[in-house]
Amino acid sequence: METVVTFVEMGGYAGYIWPAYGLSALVLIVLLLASLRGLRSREAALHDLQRQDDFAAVRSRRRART
Amino acid sequence: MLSGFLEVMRRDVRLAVRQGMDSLMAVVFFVIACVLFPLGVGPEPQTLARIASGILCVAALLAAMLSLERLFQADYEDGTLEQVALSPLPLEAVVVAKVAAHWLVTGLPLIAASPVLAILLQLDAKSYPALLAALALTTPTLSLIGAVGAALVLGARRGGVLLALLVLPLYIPELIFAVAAIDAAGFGYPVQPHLLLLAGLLVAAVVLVPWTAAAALRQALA
Amino acid sequence: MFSASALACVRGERAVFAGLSFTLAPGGALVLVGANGAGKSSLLRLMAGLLKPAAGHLAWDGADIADDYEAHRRRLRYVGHADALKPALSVLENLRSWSVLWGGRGGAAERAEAALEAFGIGRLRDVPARYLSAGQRRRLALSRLLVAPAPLWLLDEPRTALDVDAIARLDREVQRHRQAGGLVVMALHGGERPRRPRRSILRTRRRRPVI
Amino acid sequence: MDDGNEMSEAGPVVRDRPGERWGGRWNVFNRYANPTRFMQLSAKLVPWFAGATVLLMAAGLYFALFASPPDYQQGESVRIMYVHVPAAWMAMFCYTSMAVASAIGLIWRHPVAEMTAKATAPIGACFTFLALVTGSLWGKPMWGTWWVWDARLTSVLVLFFLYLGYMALENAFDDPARGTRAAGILALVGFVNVPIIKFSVDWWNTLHQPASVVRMGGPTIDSSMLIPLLVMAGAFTCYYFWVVLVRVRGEIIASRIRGLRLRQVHG
Repeated sequence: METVVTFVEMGGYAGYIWPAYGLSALVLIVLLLASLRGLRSREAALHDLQRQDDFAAVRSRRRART
Repeated sequence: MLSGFLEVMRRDVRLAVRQGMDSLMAVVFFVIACVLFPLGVGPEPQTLARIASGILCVAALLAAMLSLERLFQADYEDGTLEQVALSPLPLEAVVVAKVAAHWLVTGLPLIAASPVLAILLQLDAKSYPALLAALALTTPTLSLIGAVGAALVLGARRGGVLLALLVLPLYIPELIFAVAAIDAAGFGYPVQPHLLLLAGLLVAAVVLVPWTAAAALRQALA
Repeated sequence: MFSASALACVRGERAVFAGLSFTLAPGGALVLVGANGAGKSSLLRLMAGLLKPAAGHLAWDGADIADDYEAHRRRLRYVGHADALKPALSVLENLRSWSVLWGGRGGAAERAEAALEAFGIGRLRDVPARYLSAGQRRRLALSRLLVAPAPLWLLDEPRTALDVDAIARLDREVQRHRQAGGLVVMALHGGERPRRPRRSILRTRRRRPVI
Repeated sequence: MDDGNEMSEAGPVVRDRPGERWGGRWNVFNRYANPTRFMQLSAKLVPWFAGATVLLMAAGLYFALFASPPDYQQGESVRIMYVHVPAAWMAMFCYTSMAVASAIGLIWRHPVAEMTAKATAPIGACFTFLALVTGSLWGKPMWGTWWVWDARLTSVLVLFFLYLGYMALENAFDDPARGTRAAGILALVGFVNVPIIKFSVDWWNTLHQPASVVRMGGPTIDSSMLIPLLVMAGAFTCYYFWVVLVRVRGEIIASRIRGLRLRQVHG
């Protein structure tokens, strides 16, 4: 228990070290998640568009035949 | 070729003279910005004398930057830029001609106004030659670097603010060496090394800027 | 001889046209017709070298213009949508600048005045351009064609805002230019029809060509 | 013309074959760069970089927080160095990659390079921001103040502004291709200027040397500190490649979406 406390206290520098690590983790994780989410949503949007597009292509081909 | 170069320059100067107030605006801004500082930091001569060089250089830099926004904008909007780009004169030469004209109508008045403002700001009398020399070497470089920024923001939304964001970080070396030169003169140190650095930056800008700005203009026209 | 082979143009990320070819001999004219957005202006800007083709080549006497844009610029005059006038300068001052740029200092003012006369605005020479009407501005822009000789004229909807007299003057100058062996490429705007049907017409159309 | 110039008529203008999913741009530049191939390659690489990042980060944190000794002068606060210094390295690294990618994009019109430059900017800006903030958090206990106008801090601050300028210019145009080209030129201009700015700031700093500054990062560094530093730097580098691949994939898909949308509008 005591070792945990001394570890967390960081020789009195806890107020500087933990914010530095915490903020770094926060920024890097947020950037990563934002990038991944951007990719996901674009993939989904592309998927939808391609389906519409294929549908439209099929329809126009069918119309051309009749 | 030379006649075309001079013609572009002469036309810009003539336009600036016809539209008198537009180019005076930079000087007026310079004066007002400098006058605000004593009101902000207090009128004590010692304080002012200490920071006068910095105020003058920062204000001159901002004034030069503000006037640059229109450097290519008007020509871009009215079609002159594409006509000039199609003329036999290389676009690099057009950039130099326009920057030279811009310096004549804004840089020179800034230099001319600076001694008066230096008096108002209690600048040490020993520093005056250094002030003029530093501004004479700095303002052309400011115009040149700014020309790249002005060419890059053509057609952008919020061009003015964007130009400041792009160009001000690039102005830092100019500011540092100009203030260092003026301060060195005030403290009685040699001024020459600072001025040589400013001259070196000017030479580098003269070599690199026309080429870069012309590339930026081409992609703006494409 | 000005020719294009398999020219393609991409604006933004959109293919405007592709696979476009033509050949234009001395004295020839090419009229571009097509709907808005069909790429008439883009084609003219490609021909001027302001845009780079996404594929294909433009060649002058067999040499790709991309090899020497500077030489290409010397042989063309381009009149686009914008008139490229400075309102604060007089009509003659406006034109004299271009006259110097293209033809050198010697006789620049005389050439400019002759060009103004040809388009019927000689009497306006000392009037600041800000007072001109749209048609007069257009005439002034077209006067640039005449300040120094150049074999290739690229005109983007040149008749916009012109009155009957000005159109006649333009047609006369185009005719004179072609008789001297010059080439003209002209875009007409939507409603306009080329007056002589035998002229070569290049329709820039997306998808199917409708001729 | 009336005299009968030969002239072939304009053919069908947009190639409208089913296989071509997205606009003309890719078809035209296929010979230079193939985003499809990049998509395949990056799909394979992403998991590896993700795994490497997690492993190296875990090892780095273990070394940085547990296994390394406190500094004899700075005490435990030296542990901030293990994020601060790698972040500062990455700030430089990202700017360099951005400039190189921009140059490739401008010269060879390589679309993947353009997208890499665009995707790198926010990552570099984040690392620069972290370098500044962790530097400030380290400076408070060491120098007794959150910020000193130290040459390094000032240069990093300027670098941060350069990133902001790049991203602002990139986003300032309605035509994305236009923004990428303009920002690419800016990245190169900035790249040439970074050494000049660094030099000028050093010069300025020697003129205005603040008396109380303890110089950071002494001349020698013990291996017990070097290991966590290098491991963390490796973790950050892998993180960069991971995120940049993800972002470039996103850019490629976005351009496919734009192509499809344009086709909807223009037929």
